[in-house]
Amino acid sequence: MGKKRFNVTVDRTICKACGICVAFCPMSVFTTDHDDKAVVSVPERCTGCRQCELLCPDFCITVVQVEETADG
Amino acid sequence: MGKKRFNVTVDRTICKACGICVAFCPMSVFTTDHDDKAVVSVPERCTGCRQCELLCPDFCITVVQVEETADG
Amino acid sequence: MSKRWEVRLIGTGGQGIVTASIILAVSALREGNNVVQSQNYGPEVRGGYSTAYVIASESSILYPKIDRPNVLLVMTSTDYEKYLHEIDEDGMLILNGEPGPERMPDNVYFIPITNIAHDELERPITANIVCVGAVVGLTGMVSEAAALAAVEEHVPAKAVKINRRAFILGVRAAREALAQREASATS
Amino acid sequence: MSKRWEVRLIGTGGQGIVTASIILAVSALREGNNVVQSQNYGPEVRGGYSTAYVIASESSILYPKIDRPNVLLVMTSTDYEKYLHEIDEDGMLILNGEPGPERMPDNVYFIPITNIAHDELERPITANIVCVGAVVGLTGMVSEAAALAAVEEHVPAKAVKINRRAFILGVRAAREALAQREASATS
Amino acid sequence: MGKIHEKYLRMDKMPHIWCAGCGNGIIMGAFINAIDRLGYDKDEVAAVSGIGCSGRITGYMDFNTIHTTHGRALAFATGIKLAKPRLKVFVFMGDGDAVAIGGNHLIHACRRNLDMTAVIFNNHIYGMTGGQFSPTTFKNKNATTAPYGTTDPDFDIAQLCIGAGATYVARGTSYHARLLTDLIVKGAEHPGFSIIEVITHCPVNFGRRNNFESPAQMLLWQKEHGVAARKAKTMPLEDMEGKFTIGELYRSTEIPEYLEEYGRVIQAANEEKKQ
Amino acid sequence: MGKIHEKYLRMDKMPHIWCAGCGNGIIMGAFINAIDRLGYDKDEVAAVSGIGCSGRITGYMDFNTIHTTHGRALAFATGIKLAKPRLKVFVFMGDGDAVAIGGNHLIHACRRNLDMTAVIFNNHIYGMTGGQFSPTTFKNKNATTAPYGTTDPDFDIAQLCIGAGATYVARGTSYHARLLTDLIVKGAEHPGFSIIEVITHCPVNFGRRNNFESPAQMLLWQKEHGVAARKAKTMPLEDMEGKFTIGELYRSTEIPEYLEEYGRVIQAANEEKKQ
Amino acid sequence: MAEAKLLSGNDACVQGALAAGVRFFAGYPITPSTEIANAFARELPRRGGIFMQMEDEIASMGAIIGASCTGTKAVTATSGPGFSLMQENIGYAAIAEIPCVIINVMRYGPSTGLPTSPSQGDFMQSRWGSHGDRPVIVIAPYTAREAYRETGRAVNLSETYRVPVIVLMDEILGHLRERVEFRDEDLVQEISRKGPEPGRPFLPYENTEDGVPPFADFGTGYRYHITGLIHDETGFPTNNPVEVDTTMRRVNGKLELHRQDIERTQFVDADDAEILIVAFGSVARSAHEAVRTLRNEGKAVGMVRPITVWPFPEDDIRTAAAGKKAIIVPEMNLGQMIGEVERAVAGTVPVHALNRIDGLLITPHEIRDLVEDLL
Amino acid sequence: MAEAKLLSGNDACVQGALAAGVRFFAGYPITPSTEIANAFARELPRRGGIFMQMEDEIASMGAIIGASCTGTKAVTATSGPGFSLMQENIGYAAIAEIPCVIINVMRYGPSTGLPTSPSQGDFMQSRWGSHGDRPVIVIAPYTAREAYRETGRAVNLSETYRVPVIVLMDEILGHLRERVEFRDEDLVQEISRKGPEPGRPFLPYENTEDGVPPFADFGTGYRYHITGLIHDETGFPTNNPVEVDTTMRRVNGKLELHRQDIERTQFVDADDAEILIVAFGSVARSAHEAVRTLRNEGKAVGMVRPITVWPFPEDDIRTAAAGKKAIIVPEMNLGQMIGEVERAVAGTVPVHALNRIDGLLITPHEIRDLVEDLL
Ligand SMILES: Cc1ncc(C[n+]2csc(CCOP(=O)(O)OP(=O)(O)O)c2C)c(N)n1
Ligand SMILES: Cc1ncc(C[n+]2csc(CCOP(=O)(O)OP(=O)(O)O)c2C)c(N)n1
Ligand code: SF4
Ligand code: SF4
Ligand code: SF4
Ligand code: SF4
Repeated sequence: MGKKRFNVTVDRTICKACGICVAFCPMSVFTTDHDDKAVVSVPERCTGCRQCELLCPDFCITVVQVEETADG
Repeated sequence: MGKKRFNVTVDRTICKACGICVAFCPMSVFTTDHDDKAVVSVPERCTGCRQCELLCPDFCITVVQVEETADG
Repeated sequence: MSKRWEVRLIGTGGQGIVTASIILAVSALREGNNVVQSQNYGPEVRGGYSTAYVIASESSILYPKIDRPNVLLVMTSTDYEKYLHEIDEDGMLILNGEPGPERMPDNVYFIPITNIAHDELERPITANIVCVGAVVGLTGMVSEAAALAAVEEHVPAKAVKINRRAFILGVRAAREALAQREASATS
Repeated sequence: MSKRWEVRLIGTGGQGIVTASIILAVSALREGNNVVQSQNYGPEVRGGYSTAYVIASESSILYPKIDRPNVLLVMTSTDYEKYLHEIDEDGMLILNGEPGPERMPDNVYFIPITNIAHDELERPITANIVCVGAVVGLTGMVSEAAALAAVEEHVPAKAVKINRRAFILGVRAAREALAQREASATS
Repeated sequence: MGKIHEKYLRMDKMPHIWCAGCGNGIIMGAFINAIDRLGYDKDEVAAVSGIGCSGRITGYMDFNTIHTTHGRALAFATGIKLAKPRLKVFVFMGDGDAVAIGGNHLIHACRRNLDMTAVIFNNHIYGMTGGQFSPTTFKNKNATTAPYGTTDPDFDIAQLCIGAGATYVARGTSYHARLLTDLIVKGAEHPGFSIIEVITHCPVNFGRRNNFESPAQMLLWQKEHGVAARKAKTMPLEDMEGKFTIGELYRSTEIPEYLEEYGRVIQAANEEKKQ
Repeated sequence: MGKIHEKYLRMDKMPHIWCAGCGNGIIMGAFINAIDRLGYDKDEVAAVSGIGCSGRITGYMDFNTIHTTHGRALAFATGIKLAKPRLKVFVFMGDGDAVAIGGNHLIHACRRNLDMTAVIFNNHIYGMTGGQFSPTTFKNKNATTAPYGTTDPDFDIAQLCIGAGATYVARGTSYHARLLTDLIVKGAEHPGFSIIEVITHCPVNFGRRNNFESPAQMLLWQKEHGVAARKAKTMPLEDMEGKFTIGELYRSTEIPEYLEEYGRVIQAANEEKKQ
Repeated sequence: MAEAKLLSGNDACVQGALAAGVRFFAGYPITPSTEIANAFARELPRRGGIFMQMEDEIASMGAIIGASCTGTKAVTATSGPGFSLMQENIGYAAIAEIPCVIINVMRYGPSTGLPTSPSQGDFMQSRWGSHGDRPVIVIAPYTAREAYRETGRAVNLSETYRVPVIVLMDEILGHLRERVEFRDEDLVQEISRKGPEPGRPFLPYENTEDGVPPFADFGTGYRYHITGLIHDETGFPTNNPVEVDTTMRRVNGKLELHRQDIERTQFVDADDAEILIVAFGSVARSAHEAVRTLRNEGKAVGMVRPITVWPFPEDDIRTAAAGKKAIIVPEMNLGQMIGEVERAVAGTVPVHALNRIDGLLITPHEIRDLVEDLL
Repeated sequence: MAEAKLLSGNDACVQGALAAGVRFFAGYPITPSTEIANAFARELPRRGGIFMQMEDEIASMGAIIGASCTGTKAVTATSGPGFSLMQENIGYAAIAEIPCVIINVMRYGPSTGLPTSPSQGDFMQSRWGSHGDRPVIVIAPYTAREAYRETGRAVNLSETYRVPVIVLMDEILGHLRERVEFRDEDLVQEISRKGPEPGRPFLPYENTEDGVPPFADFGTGYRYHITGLIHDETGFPTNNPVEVDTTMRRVNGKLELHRQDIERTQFVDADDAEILIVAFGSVARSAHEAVRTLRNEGKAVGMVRPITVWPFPEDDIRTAAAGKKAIIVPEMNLGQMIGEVERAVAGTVPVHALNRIDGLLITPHEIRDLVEDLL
C-alpha cells in the first residue's frame, strides 16, 4: 500500500481570508488569492494531519481521505 | 510591692445578660443576678487579664488598676 | 363573640409572645370567629421588643391593625401609667408582676407571669402560655376549652403537659385577680 | 454650499469608511457648513458591513438620518443595479472598480479605489483616503484644499505624505471619470 | 471537521458573525468534536451562553440553546440543570462575561458542584463592545479604556476557580484544538461542575491594538506560551515566566455532586412527611 | 476596653441593637483597639459597611461612616479610597454580604489590590433576615431555608481570596480578640488590599437552631477549633479535621498597590499631553 | 378545602403556587418575603421539587427562567432591593416569553429604607422597572385567601400568556395571619402552557392569532433557540425593521387581546356612590372598612379595587367614575396609582390623593374624614 | 470656546462633565455608551482624575457614590441593561442624597434587545426604576451642543440639590458627530454642593428651608453617618413615623421647590400653533424638522420639547396645550411620555400617539403626515 492521499477543499464562499490555514499547514498546502482567501495549491502534499480543519474558524476546509486506487 | 489590685465594674443598664464574662473569667469574678445580668462578686480575685473587657460584646465592663496604697 | 376583641401583647424577643398571640387567634377561629394576627418586627432590632396582636370578631375583619387595643398585656414593665393611655377607654391592661401598694384603676390587673413560670412551673420558657391563660381567664374572649386545645396544638409534643399546666395556672391567677378586684370593689 | 449633501459610504469593517466620512464632515464644517456624521454599527456583526454617512448643509441639520443619499459610495460591490434604487433621484452612485462593457446610467461612476491603493500606492490601507478624493473630485461638495487639510489632520503623522498622494489620486481618478462621461455624453 | 459540523451546527445560520480569524470558531469546532466523542444525543444537550461575541455560539449549534443576559449564563444553567437533571448542560462565557460581571455566579457554581460544564473563552478583552480591557488582560496592554496601557492586575481564572472550590479545572487554547476537545470530554464526564478555560484570541480588538499582525500570530503566541501542566511541574520557575500551563489543572472527587446531595433532602422531606 | 470605647464609639447610639452575646460587639471592640494601636486620627478613617447585622457597625463608630447596600460595601469603598487616597478605608461585611451577594466585588477587590482593609464577620448564617443558611454554613446544619439540614458545600473565604489574588489574608475569631486586633493592625499596615475573616457567632439565629446552649458555648467552640496557622503546619492532617487555621494565612508584596500603579497612568497621560 | 385555618399572606402565596403546580423556587432571603422562601424550602422537597437558595436576586431570577425553559413552573420571591436587581432578567423573561412568577412583598423604600415597614412604593416600578418596553401582569391581593387564589392565578396567567407575572404583596399582607376558609371558587386549577402542535411545524415565536406562541420544553426534541436579542418567529436574532416591529408589537400587545381574562376588579357599592375610592392591596382593606362604616351611616360611598393592577383597568375605572362627585386614591406612597386614575378619568372627575409615607397603614378613619369633607 | 468642531454626543457629554469639574468616572462598557468611558479614560488622568473600570454596573454606581462622599464630582455612563442593574444604588443615592450623574445612552430593549439601535424605551424607567419613592432629575438633550451644556448642568443640579441626575441620551445622539460651536450661553460653570456653615452645628440631613441639607466631604472633620435606611436629621436610622415622614417628604419634595431652576423646556412656534407636537431627544429633531417644513408651508404647527423630562414639565405642557386642536406625541417606544402629556392636559385636548418600535428613528415625514391628517 502506498502513501495515503487526501482531498482538501476550501469553501471559498465562507472563507474569511484569515490566513490561519496558510500559516499552520505544516506541508504548506495553501496559498491565498487576490482576496486573501485560501486556495488549495498543492493538495498532493497533504498528509491528512487535519490541522487546517481544526483551526479554520469558519468550517471552510474539508479533508477527505481519497480511496486508494487499485494501482495505489 | 505587693500584688496588683483591680477595680472591676459592670454597667448593669446596658448588660444584656449574655453570660460571656461569667463563662470566661479565669478567676470566676462574676456571677449573675435574677435577670441573668453580670454581677462582680469577687473583685479581689481579678488578675487584670482583661479577658472580660475584651469579650463583653456590649462594652459594659471596665477593669481599672487600683493605685497601690502607701502600705501596699 | 359579640365584641370585636383587639388584644396586644408586648414582650422581648424570645419570650414567645408571637406564639401566644397565634394560640389566641386559633382559639377564636375555632369558635367560628374571624381573626387576624400579626406582629411588629422591631426596626431591625435584634432581640429587642416584640409586639404581637390578635383581632377577633364575628364580622369580617378588614382593617388589620389595632389603634387602641381593648386588651393590652405587657411582659416587660410594671409601669402601668405608661401604658394606660395606649388602651381603649374600656380596655384592660394586664401587667406581669405583683401589684404595688397604691390604688390602681379598675381596669389594671397584675399577674405574676414570670414568677409562675419560673417558680411554680420551673420552666421560664412557659411564660407565654401562662400569658394565654391569663388573658383567657381575665377576658373570657374565648372558652377555656378552645384555648387549651389550641395550646396543645402549638407546643412541642414533648412539652404538652407542662404547657397545659402553665395555661391552667394562668387562668387560675386570672380568676384570683378578678376575685380580688371584686372583693376590693365591694369592700 | 446651497445644496444639502447626503453622502453615504458602504464598506467592510477595517476599511476606514468611518474615518473617510469624518474627513468629509470636517472639510464641510471648515467651510462653514452645518454637518452631521455617523455610522451604522452592524447588528453586532463583528467585522461585517459598515456604513457611514455625512450630511452637510448651510442650514441647520435637525433630522440626522439619510433616507436616500444623493451620493452613495460602495466599496464592496460593483453590482450597481442593486444600489441604484437606494439613492435619491438625482443622486450619484460611486462604485469601487472598473466599469463593465455595458452602458451605464449617467449617474453611476466607477473608480478603481482598491486598485489605486493597492497597486499605485502600494498601501491598501489608504483606500479610504482615495475614497475621500473620489467623492470630492466627483461632487465638489467641498473644496479640494479643505478636504486635503482635513485628510492631513486625520491620519497618523507618519503617514501624511502617502495619504496626501492617496487623496490626490482619488481626485484625479474622479476627474478622469468625469471627463470620460462627458466625452461619451457628447459623443 | 469532516462532516461533523454539518451534524451539529445550524448550517442555515452560517457564516457566523465572528471576525476573520477569531478563535471563537475554532473553539466551537473543538466543542462539537467533544460532543460527538461523548456520543450525546443532540436533544439531551442544553447549551447556555452569556452576552459577548463568544455568547453568540449558542445561535449556531443545533442543541437546546439559550442566549441569556450578560454574566448570568450560569444562573440560568443552574435552573435548567436542577429542573431537568437528564439534560447535559454546557455553559459558554467570555472572560468579561464569566469573571467581570459574572464572577459571582462563577464562584458559586464552583462551590455548589452541580454537574455542568463551563467553557470560558478567555481572549483577554471585551470583544463585543470593541476592545475594553477585561479582568484577565495582562499588564501594559492597550485597550480603548486603557489608552496609557493597562495597570490592573489580572485574574488567573483557574486559580480563582480552585479557590472557590471547583472540582475540575482545566485550561486549553484555541491553538491546541485537539487537547481542547479532550479537556471538554473529560470535563463533561466529571461528575460535578467542570471549568475549561480556553486561552483564545480576538484579532480585531486585542490583536490589532497590541502588535499582533495576524490571527495566525496570535495562535502562534498560544502555541509558544502554553506549557503542558505535567511538563511545567518539572520546569525551572524562571522558564515559566510569562507562560501558562495547559491541560487538566485540578480534579477532586471529595465533594459530592449537588443533585446527589439534594436527593438526600428529598428523601428526608418525604420521610418526615410519612411520620 | 478601659475608656477606649468612649473615644471611638458614638456613645449616644449605645446600647447597640445586637442580640445578647452576639460576636459583633466583640469584633467592634477588637477593631477600635486596632485603630487606637495604629494611632489613626478619627477624621482620616472611613468605615464602610454593607447590610446585615454586622453592617450596623458603622452606625456606632465615630469615624466617617457609611452604611451602603447589601453586598456592595467594597464598591462604595473603592470609590472613596480612589477619590481621597489619604483616607484609611475599612470595610465591614457579613458572610452573606461579602461572599453571597457581594462575592464578585470581593474577588475584584482582591485582584485590584487597592489599599483598604476588609473585615468579614463570618457567623455562618444570615443573621439579619432571621437565620437562612449562607455560603459559609457547614454541612448538616439547621437553618430556616434548610429544614432538612444544609447540603450546599461551603466556601473557604481565605482560599477564595487567595485564589482571587489577594495579597494579605488572615483569619481570626471573636474569641481570640487580642489576636484579632493584631491581625487588623497588620492588615491595615499592609500596602494593598487586606482581608481579615473573623469566625464569629450568631447565638440567636445559628446557635439556638444548632444545639449551642449559650453564646459562651459558641465562643468555646471557636477556642477549641481555631488552630494557629503556624502550629497547623506541623500537625497531622487528621488532627485538623473539622478545625480551622487562624492567624496570618497569606501575604505577598509582589503585586503593587493599585493607586501606585495608577500614578503611572497619570504620569503617562500628562507626558502625552505635554508632547 | 373547607376547614378554616390561620394562614399568613406569605404562606398563602406558597400554598397557591404549589396548588398551581409550581415545583421550583429559587430565591435570596429578604425581609419581609423570607417566610415564602422558608415555606418553599419545607414544602418543595416533599413534592420532589427543587428549592434553591441562590447567591443573589439576579441569579434567582436567572435560575427560575432556566427552570421554566424545561417546562417546570417556577417562582421567586423578594422585596424592594431584590426586586430592583431582578429588573434586567424580568425584561428577559418578558421578551423571551418564559413563564415565571415573582412575588414582591413590598417594604418601605428606596434603598434599605425601612425593611420591616409596609409600603406600596413599587407600584410603578412593577410596570416600568426594566429598560425598554416590556409586558407584565401585576396582581395585588388584599387578603390571605386572595393571596392563595391570586398566586395560583398568577402562575396560570404566566403559563397561559408566556409572560412574567408579579404578585404585589406588602409587608402587612405578608405577615398577617388570618382566618381563611377556602370555597369552591378559590380552587386553583393547574393550567400549563400550550405546547407545539403535533404535525405542524414548530415556530417558537410564531405570530399566532392569540398572540401567544406554543412553548417547547427543553429536552423534548425541539432544538430551538431562546435569546434576549430581538428575534423573529424562529427565535433567531433579527434587526430587520419589519420583523422587529412584528415581534415587539405582538409581545407587548398580547395582553391587550386577553384583557378580559387577565383583569380582575372588585366593585364595592360603587354604582350609586357619590364618592369613589380607588385602592389596592392592604390599603384597600382600610378603604373597604371605611366604606362599610360610611354606608352604615347612609353615606353614598363606594370602592373600586383593581386586583389585577397592571394592565391597569382603565375602562373599569372610567366606567365606575362616570358621574361621581370625586375620587379618592389612598396609597402608601407619594402618589403612584393616582396617575393612572387621573389618566383614566381625563379630568371628568376631581381626583384626590391620600398618601401616607410614615411607615404606617392608612386608617379607615383618615379615609372617612376625607370622604366626609368631600361629600 | 468659539471654534466650531465636530463632536459626537457621547464626547460632548464627557466634555461637559469635565467642564463642570467631574474628576471621577467609574463604569462598565456597554454599547452605545462605551465611547464615554473611552473618552474619560483618556481625559481624566490628564487632569489627575480617576478613571475606573469596575466589574459591573452595580459596582460602578457604588463607586461613584463612594467617590462623591469625598466631595469629588463623579459620573457613570451606561445603557439599558446596565441602567436596570443600577436602580438599587440610584435609589440609595437619592435617599442618602449623594450627588452623582448617570448618563444613560438608550438602546433598544428590553434585555439585550437591539444593542446598536436607538430607542426611548427607558423614559419611564428613569423615573420609576427603583423600588420606593425616590426623587430624580432626568435631562434629555437633543444635539451634541446641548449634550455638552446639559451634562454640565446635570452635574451642577446634582451638586446643588443633592440628587442623582440622569442624562438621557440615545444611540443616535450618542453616535452622531455634529458641528458644535459653543456660545457664551453654553459655558458650563463649576458649581459645588454647599458645605457646612462654619459656626453652626452641622446636621447632615437638616430640614432646611430650601430642602437641601449641607454636605460635609468625608475626611474634613465632620464625622457623620450616611445610610440607606430612613434616617432623621442627624443621619441616623429612625422609624419614628414623624421623623420618617419628615425626611421622606423633604427628600422627595425638594425638587418641587426648585422647579423653576430645574425645568428647561423649549417652545418652537408653539403659541399660535393649532397642532402641538410634544417630543424629546432625537425624536424632537424630526419633530423640529417637521415643524420647520410645515411652517414654511404656512401650517400652524409647533413643538414643545421638554429638556428636563423629569420632573415632567406638566405646567408648560398644560399652558402650551390650551386651546389647541390636537397634540401629537411621537416616541421611539410604545407610548411612555404620552401618559404624562395626557395627564397634564386632562382630556382638554385630544392626544395622538406616534410610535415607532422597529429600531429606526421616526421621520419628519411621518410626523408631517399625521399633522396634516389632523389639521
Ligand atoms: C449588563 C450588561 N452590561 C454590559 C453589557 C455590554 N457588553 C456586552 S458583551 C460585553 C463584554 C464582552 O466581553 P467578553 O465577555 O469577554 O466576551 P467577548 O465579546 O470578548 O467574547 C459587554 C461589556 C451588557 N450586554 N449587559
Ligand atoms: C439586595 C438585597 N437582598 C437581600 C437583602 C436582605 N438581607 C439583609 S441582610 C442579609 C444577609 C445577612 O447575612 P450576613 O451578610 O451574613 O450578615 P449578618 O446579618 O449575619 O451579620 C440579607 C439577605 C437586602 N437587604 N438587600
Ligand atoms: S482558516 Fe478558514 S477562514 Fe481562514 S483563510 Fe483558511 S479557509 Fe479561510
Ligand atoms: S459579657 Fe457583658 S453583656 Fe454579657 S453578661 Fe457580661 S457584662 Fe453583661
Ligand atoms: S471582536 Fe474579537 S472576539 Fe469578537 S468576533 Fe471579532 S475577533 Fe472575535
Ligand atoms: S441575629 Fe445573630 S448576628 Fe444578628 S445581632 Fe443577633 S446574634 Fe448577632
